[in-house]
Amino acid sequence: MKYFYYSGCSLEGTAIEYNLSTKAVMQALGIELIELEDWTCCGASAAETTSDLLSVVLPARNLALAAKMGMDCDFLIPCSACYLNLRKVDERLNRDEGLRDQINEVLQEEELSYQGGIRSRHLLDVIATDIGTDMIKAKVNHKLSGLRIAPYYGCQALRPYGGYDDPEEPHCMEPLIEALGAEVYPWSMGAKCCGAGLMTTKKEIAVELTGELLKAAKGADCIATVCPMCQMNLDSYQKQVSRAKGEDLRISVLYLPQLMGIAFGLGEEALKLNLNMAYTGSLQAKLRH
Amino acid sequence: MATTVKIPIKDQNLVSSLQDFFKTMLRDGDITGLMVAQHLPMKSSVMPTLVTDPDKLDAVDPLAPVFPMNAAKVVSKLTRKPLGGKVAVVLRPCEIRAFIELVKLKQGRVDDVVLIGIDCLGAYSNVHYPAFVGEDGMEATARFYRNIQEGKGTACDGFDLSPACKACEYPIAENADVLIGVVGMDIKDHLLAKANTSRGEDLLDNLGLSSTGEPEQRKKEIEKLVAERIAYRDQMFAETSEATADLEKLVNYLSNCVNCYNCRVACPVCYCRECVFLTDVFDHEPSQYLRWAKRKGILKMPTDTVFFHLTRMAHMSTACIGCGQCSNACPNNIPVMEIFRTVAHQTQKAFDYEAGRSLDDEPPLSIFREDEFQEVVAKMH
Amino acid sequence: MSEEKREIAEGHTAEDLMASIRENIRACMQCGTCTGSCGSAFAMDLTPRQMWRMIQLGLVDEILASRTFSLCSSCYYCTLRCPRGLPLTETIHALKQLAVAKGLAEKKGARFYQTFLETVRRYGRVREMELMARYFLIMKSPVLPLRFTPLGMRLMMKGKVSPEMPKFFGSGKLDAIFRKVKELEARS
Amino acid sequence: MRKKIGSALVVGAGISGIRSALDLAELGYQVKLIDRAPNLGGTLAQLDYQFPTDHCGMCKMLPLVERDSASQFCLRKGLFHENIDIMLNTELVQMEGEPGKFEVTLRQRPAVVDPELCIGCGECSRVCPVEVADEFNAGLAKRKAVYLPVPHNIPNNYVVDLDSCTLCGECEKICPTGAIDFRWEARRQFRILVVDDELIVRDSLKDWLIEEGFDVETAESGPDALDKIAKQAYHLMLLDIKMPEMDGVEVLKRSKDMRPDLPVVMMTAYATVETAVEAMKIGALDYLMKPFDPDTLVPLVIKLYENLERAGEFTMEVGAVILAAGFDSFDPAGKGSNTYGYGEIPNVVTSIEFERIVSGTGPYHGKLVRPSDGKEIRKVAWLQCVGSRDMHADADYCSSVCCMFSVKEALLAKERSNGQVEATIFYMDMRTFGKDFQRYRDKAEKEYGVSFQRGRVHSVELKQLGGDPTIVYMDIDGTAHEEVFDLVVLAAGQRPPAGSDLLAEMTGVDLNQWGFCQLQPFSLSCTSRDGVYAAGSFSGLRDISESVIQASSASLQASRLIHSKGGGLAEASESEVAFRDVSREPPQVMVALCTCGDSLAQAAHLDEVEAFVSDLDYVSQVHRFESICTQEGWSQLEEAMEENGANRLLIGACMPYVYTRKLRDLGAKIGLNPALMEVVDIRTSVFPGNNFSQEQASREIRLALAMGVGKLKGMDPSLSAATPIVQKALVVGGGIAGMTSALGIAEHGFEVFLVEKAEELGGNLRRLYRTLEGNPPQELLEQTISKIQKHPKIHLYTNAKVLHSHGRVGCFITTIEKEDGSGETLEHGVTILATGGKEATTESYGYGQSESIVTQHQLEEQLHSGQINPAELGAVVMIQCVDSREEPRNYCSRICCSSALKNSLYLKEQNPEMNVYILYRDIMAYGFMETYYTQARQAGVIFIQYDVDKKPKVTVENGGVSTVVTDPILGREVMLEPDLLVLSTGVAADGQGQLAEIFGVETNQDGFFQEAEYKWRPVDFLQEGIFTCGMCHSPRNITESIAMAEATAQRALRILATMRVTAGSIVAEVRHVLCSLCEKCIEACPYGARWRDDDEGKIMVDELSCQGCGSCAAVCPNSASVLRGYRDQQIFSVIEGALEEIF
Repeated sequence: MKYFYYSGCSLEGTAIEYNLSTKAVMQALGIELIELEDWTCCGASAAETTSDLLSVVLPARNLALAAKMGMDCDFLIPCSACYLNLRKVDERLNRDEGLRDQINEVLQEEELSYQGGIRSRHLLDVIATDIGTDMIKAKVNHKLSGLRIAPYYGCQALRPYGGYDDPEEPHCMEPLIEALGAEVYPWSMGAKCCGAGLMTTKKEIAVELTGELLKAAKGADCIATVCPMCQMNLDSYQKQVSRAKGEDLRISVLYLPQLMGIAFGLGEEALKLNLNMAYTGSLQAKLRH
Repeated sequence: MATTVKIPIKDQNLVSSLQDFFKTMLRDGDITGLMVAQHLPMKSSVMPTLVTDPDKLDAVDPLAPVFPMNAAKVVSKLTRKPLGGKVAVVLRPCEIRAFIELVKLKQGRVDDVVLIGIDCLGAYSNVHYPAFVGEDGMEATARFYRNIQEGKGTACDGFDLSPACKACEYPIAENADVLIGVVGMDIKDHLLAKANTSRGEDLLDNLGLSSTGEPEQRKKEIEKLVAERIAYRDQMFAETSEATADLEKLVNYLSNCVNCYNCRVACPVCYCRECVFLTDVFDHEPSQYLRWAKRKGILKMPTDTVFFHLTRMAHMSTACIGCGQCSNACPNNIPVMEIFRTVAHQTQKAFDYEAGRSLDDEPPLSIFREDEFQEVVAKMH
Repeated sequence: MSEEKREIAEGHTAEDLMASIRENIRACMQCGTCTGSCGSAFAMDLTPRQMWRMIQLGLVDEILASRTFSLCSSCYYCTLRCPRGLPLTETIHALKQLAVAKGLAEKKGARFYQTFLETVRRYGRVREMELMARYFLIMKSPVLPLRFTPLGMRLMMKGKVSPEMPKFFGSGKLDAIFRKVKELEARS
Repeated sequence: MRKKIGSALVVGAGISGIRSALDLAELGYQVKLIDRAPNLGGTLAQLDYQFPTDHCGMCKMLPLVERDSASQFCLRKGLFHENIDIMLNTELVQMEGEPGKFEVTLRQRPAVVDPELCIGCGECSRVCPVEVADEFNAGLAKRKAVYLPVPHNIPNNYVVDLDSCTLCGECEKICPTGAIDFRWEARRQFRILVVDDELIVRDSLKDWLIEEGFDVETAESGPDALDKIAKQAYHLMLLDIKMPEMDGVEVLKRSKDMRPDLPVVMMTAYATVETAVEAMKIGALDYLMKPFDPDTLVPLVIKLYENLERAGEFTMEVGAVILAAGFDSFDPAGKGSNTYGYGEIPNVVTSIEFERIVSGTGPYHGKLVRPSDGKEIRKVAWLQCVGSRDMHADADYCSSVCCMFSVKEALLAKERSNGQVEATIFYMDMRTFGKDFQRYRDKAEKEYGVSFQRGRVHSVELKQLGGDPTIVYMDIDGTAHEEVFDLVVLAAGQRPPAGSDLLAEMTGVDLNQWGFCQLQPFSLSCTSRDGVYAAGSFSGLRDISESVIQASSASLQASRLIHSKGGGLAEASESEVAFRDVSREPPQVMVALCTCGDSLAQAAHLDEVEAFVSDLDYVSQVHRFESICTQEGWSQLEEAMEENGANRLLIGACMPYVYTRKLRDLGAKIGLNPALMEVVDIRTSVFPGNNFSQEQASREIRLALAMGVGKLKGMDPSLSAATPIVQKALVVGGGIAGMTSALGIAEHGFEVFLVEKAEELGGNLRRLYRTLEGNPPQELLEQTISKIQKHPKIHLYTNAKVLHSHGRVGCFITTIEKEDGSGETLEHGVTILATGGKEATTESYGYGQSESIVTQHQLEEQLHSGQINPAELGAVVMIQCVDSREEPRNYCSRICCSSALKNSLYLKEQNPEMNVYILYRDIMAYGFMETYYTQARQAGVIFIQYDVDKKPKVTVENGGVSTVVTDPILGREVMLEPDLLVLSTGVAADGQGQLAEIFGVETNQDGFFQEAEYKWRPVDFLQEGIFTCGMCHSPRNITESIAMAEATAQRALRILATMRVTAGSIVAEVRHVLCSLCEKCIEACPYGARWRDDDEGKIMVDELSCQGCGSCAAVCPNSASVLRGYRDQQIFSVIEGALEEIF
């Protein structure tokens, strides 16, 4: 199996551990990731608030780079926002022919062109659909027994573009967690919004939404995430949220590939667990015993 | 709103004053005839008479404490088809109520009659009345009312009212076109005549009687009277229920029945042209009797007596108005009225129906309400 | 208004944006699914449904004066659930653009996005620390940096955010693309 | 019995299919009625309660005339009609030929249980180890693999669900009648070739399958396999895809060349699934996924084998095909997003599931408890439009029925709980567009306290684990509410039935964009293929009433086609069977005992029973037969009957209902009225499960027989007379409905008098110029008028009116006044009233005060005439529901919303700059009309909802009109100053009252004609022989009026098609000498079959209308009213028979 790999800006910075653990896990599974040298930002949520065309051109540029390589493989994207932006290009192209010309006129500036056809897929989709539990089980050598993990999907990995899982009642992470030997913590918040998009601009709302999530996760050992924004929102603001909610809401929040890596026995260093903001002592203890 | 007038009592003579009133009515009212109970020569009772000549009203006595038949049946005969003239009929409350039931059963029409109801203080049984009445029927009526006025009640000279009358909670015919009020009135001075309908008003308007109001005293006495009767009635219900509590008791209760069907003949609401018990339906094959006898070694004859009463209850208890003519007619003193009223009371309550109250109430079996008898049908879904 | 903002916002005219916003919302039948689905609705002054209704009735100025559209966290629940299949989240983005174009955007949010895109234009990618620094600079708010300090400090301690400027691309990496986009939008 | 004159196939035995089949059967056609389900009834098998009566009433569809030709009991239990052949578990697999002469191939899935032998004892089910979800109870309960598909069927045969059956064979062993047969020995004849390059696969498959009794050979490569195939025939090949040398697909292709009939199943690993799917396109039957394990593989192969070997295929010729394939319910947890947590959150159910919850035959026996924990239900939410009106669910349409369905369910919940249940319905538009819907809804709200909450609920949530479903919803003003419910009911919308695409392809009919059958303009039954007609929800979304109408429309089309191809309705019926007159003979009863093999002899003392029966009065002889249910047993019985000349027959067997048709045939054969034959069940009560001793069993049997003899001996042997039919029809009203109806009848060769009061034909249609769908009404009008004028069988009277009419079905005499003032008396067998309705006038909203205020109809006319020029209009306001949907005209006129949509779309198209506002209460864009509502919104029409207690205000000043209305979303008043104000005043009755008096029929409180039964007899009057269609019945659009008119023609033909009609053998009579004329029986008769003849002074019974229900006999105190076959003496005898042993 082979994928183009789009790490995106966050995974080079705040979410570097997501990046590295993803690569490590993929390597362990024998999956080849093809990184594009010249990739640029997908525009995040900034472009669409400013210019509609720019918001498709920026991700399209990356797809064009991949298209230039002339290989028949999908784009694997760990970051939900980047995934959404890249996938949006093809969704929009399908219903708007005029847009295709406009995009290509802009890309022409860099002598690039994109006609559509490369599937942009979220890391979670690839793990759940292509890799599957059988392949994972085969790699597990340190079962995460006794761990109760709350699967957190966030918004943009699921919405508006579904396909690989139910965007309202997602389940695809559950068999994966079980395949790692852990237990799924039953909760109904897996697809709810954490408010990450508002953390910098409308903090009070983000704190409220994050608070609801962390409250619901009480009882789990750990939250598993698949998006750098969700991760940061859930792990970095726990103190503030606890203060606002008046209760201790601290909990470990780990990326799904990190959890997989642990179960594969890849070692903390490779998975950069030391970089996680919320990796509680109790979880560490459980994992080490 | 209702027209209420005085019927003056002359010379303290209740009976003759009423006779005068009816004579005036037949003469001056817009009617062709008058049907009213009169004493008949040589007979110690009263009978309904249809009178067109005002001079033939000399023996009128609707207050006589006796009614050998429920006159609703004869009114029904008068009104099955257009009568060709308007007739005022003077009836007891139970007769009016029976007639209303018959009208609902298409056995009579109200178009050609004006219903005149007289307060009813009750009647003696057909057996007791001849002993009570003596030689002069009208004098006996006066005696009966004097007794009441003196506060001695309706029992007089050692005779008492029939149980049906004692249990009757409808002594006042509020549903008549014209109501003649006796209860609570000073019967030495005047009675009331009240028109409840426009038909009644038309009749009273021409009689030149002075208007009056309904005295408070009357209302009080009516309340008291009804209360007494309901108390008696409920006691009767309790006793009868007990006496017929199971099949065996019921069989005993009715064991004197000889299939004479008098009760059915006397019943004002039993309206079938021919009773099913007289038809081929009950023509059992002779061998059948023997087979029945063989089953238990003994068969009470005649057969089908309990079945007869049960069938009559099934057919008529929704329409029973409690006049008691059934008991009056029974040669073997079976308390037919008691069991019929007890059952009818329950049946009518179940359908939220009061037999004889008003033509506007639909008879129970002719309408279907989806929500009725939930205790029975709810489980059937 | 800063130079940068104008540069980016100039592309689309307010009228164009408004037309497409109205077009997006025409089929709305006021069922209220969006409002019920919105996680941020509790903080909004207009409900999303009211906002769409105002668009239909041409009351755009009132919308721009409200804070509703700026509170969208792009969770896409409304878009997913709208029985008319309307692109609601996209429309909110368009409203944000419109606010920028009209110079009505709430300062804090708009400037953050401005700063972000400016970084993208210059370097192709975004480095968080640099972004924050630029952002605070633009906001010229002494309070704001403090609000973010705790996190910034912690992130740095973890060695995640490099305080250095990115080095891999030269400045003006995506100039051509940004310029062309602007040109095309001005044309339409 | 009428001559069989043609045949038709009806696909789908739900309500529409049954209606169509009965229609055609009543006309004398031979009908094949098939359904892929193992039971009749479609969705309705699961529904106990129907709006508006909240009862069922399906039986009202049974034939009213010639009713002895069909079964006379609950249609949900079963259906027998002498002209209908029902095949269940059957699908249409091929259709060839031409309209009028189609060759259809049907495939019936194998019946493991022989229905002829199954006696429904249930032993098989008891021992079956498999438990799966019970479809009948919408999955709320479990059933076995051998089970009763519907618990109340008659006869009720067990069936084996091979998909869940593990083939353990336990049921076969225990079956007392040998009805279950898995045919193991046939397996040894079944040769399977296993082709795989891996030895281990070959060997294990071979071992497993040989163990199952199959004959197995193996091949190790493609060429090897082809070799073997060339040499000998196999019944099945299991073929690996990935093989060196030659891959499976190639082997498949080549084998198809050699042996095209050899079924091939591909074996594939996950990686090559797509190849396997491709292989299926080139002829593979199926594919199996590796890795294999015997527990899954073996049953799969066996199932294939069962289907291959035992699927009975056969071909027949039919003149026409009716597709009544029904619909599927939207699966809220299906593909896409599961917004409402269906299947995730406990106590979120669909409306069908709720229906099962309240059903007495449901899993909770009608108790209002919830599935998860049996807790009493006290608070329920209904969520409307789940999977309807939702682009995300690919449904830009309205499912039409869910609104009323939910209101009904809410009422049921209220009634079941004595008002304890708090019921809330969340909706966008309450679509109460049908007759009486609005009042029903109002009743629910005002009398029962059902709460109606406008607003679409976005999701159902579980706030805490193990908690109750929670709904967060918005008030119209935006206030958020959070409420917890015991139960949330999803009003799941409709979808095309699974496999509809295949069915469409096979039959050559087009589907619309949503996969429902595409209908032709102005028709509710014509498809794109001549000779193939659609009925019911297969063409989208219909309630029972509409389905029934549409089904009759389809059967009329089918009949018309068969007739035009020379089939022809029989003018006269063949000579009637002459029954022997036995009225002078004493009763002689022959008693036939079915000993059910020897099992009855084992269960009871048969000698003693026989002796007892022989001793009963009038029993002439007693015979024993081994099994009367077999052909052989039956012939023996026939012989015995013929030989001994008994004039009564009592059969003691099982399942009496099965014998209806057999007895009729026997009667015809030996000339004895089948009313003198009786079947009693002597088998069920002595089933092994009852654990009776031989003595007890003997007694049970004695009782049953004694009762049977009791009933037979008193049976009235006189024969029912036949009523002659005047084979002509009167149609009153020459609008589109009347004309269509007249044509439908005339085209079958019967004369029609068509009476129209106006000078010209056409009625309201003359004033319609466009339809919402863009079809041309004026062309339709022209064509129809021309057909009417040319038709030799139609006698047209214009400028004429009906003066007087009397008579009963079969012979009415009607006097009309003609154009010249002269009178004419018409004799006719049926009457159709199609006099139309009219646009209501109004005094509301300033109508009449300004030329700028017009009605919707006036708008259309003035647009057509050019009086209104859209280019000159800046703004138009339309107000819906003017004076309607509130007392006194508390009904929806159904067509105004579509008119408003039509006209607003037209205005927008003509002048896109125009502002168009529609002020509405609920937009009644039911069915596919929804998509035009969407279009109108998209076109920029502004819709503003108003409540009835907050109506818009209109002011007229100086010729200018202004309207103020409150926008509920913003809570602000909006002032509109239109150039034109259009009022949707709706449809009002138009003189039906007078006609009702003339024809002795009823009108409803709104003045429209009152049908016999809204759902089941929608075009009939209570009085048989009189029918109604079009707007005089209720508001409806052109197409709906036409369908209804076709239905009336069909109903009329049923009577006209024969010269005389015989009443049923069970009818009421009056013994006039006993009758006191109290008329109780008239009030009690549910069929209007009784009246008082004042001239004769008698109560009369119309034998054709009387359905033998016995209500009259029950209310009659002295048995003056009696029911033939159930006279008092008979019932006494039966009771005697039953008591003989007890007392």
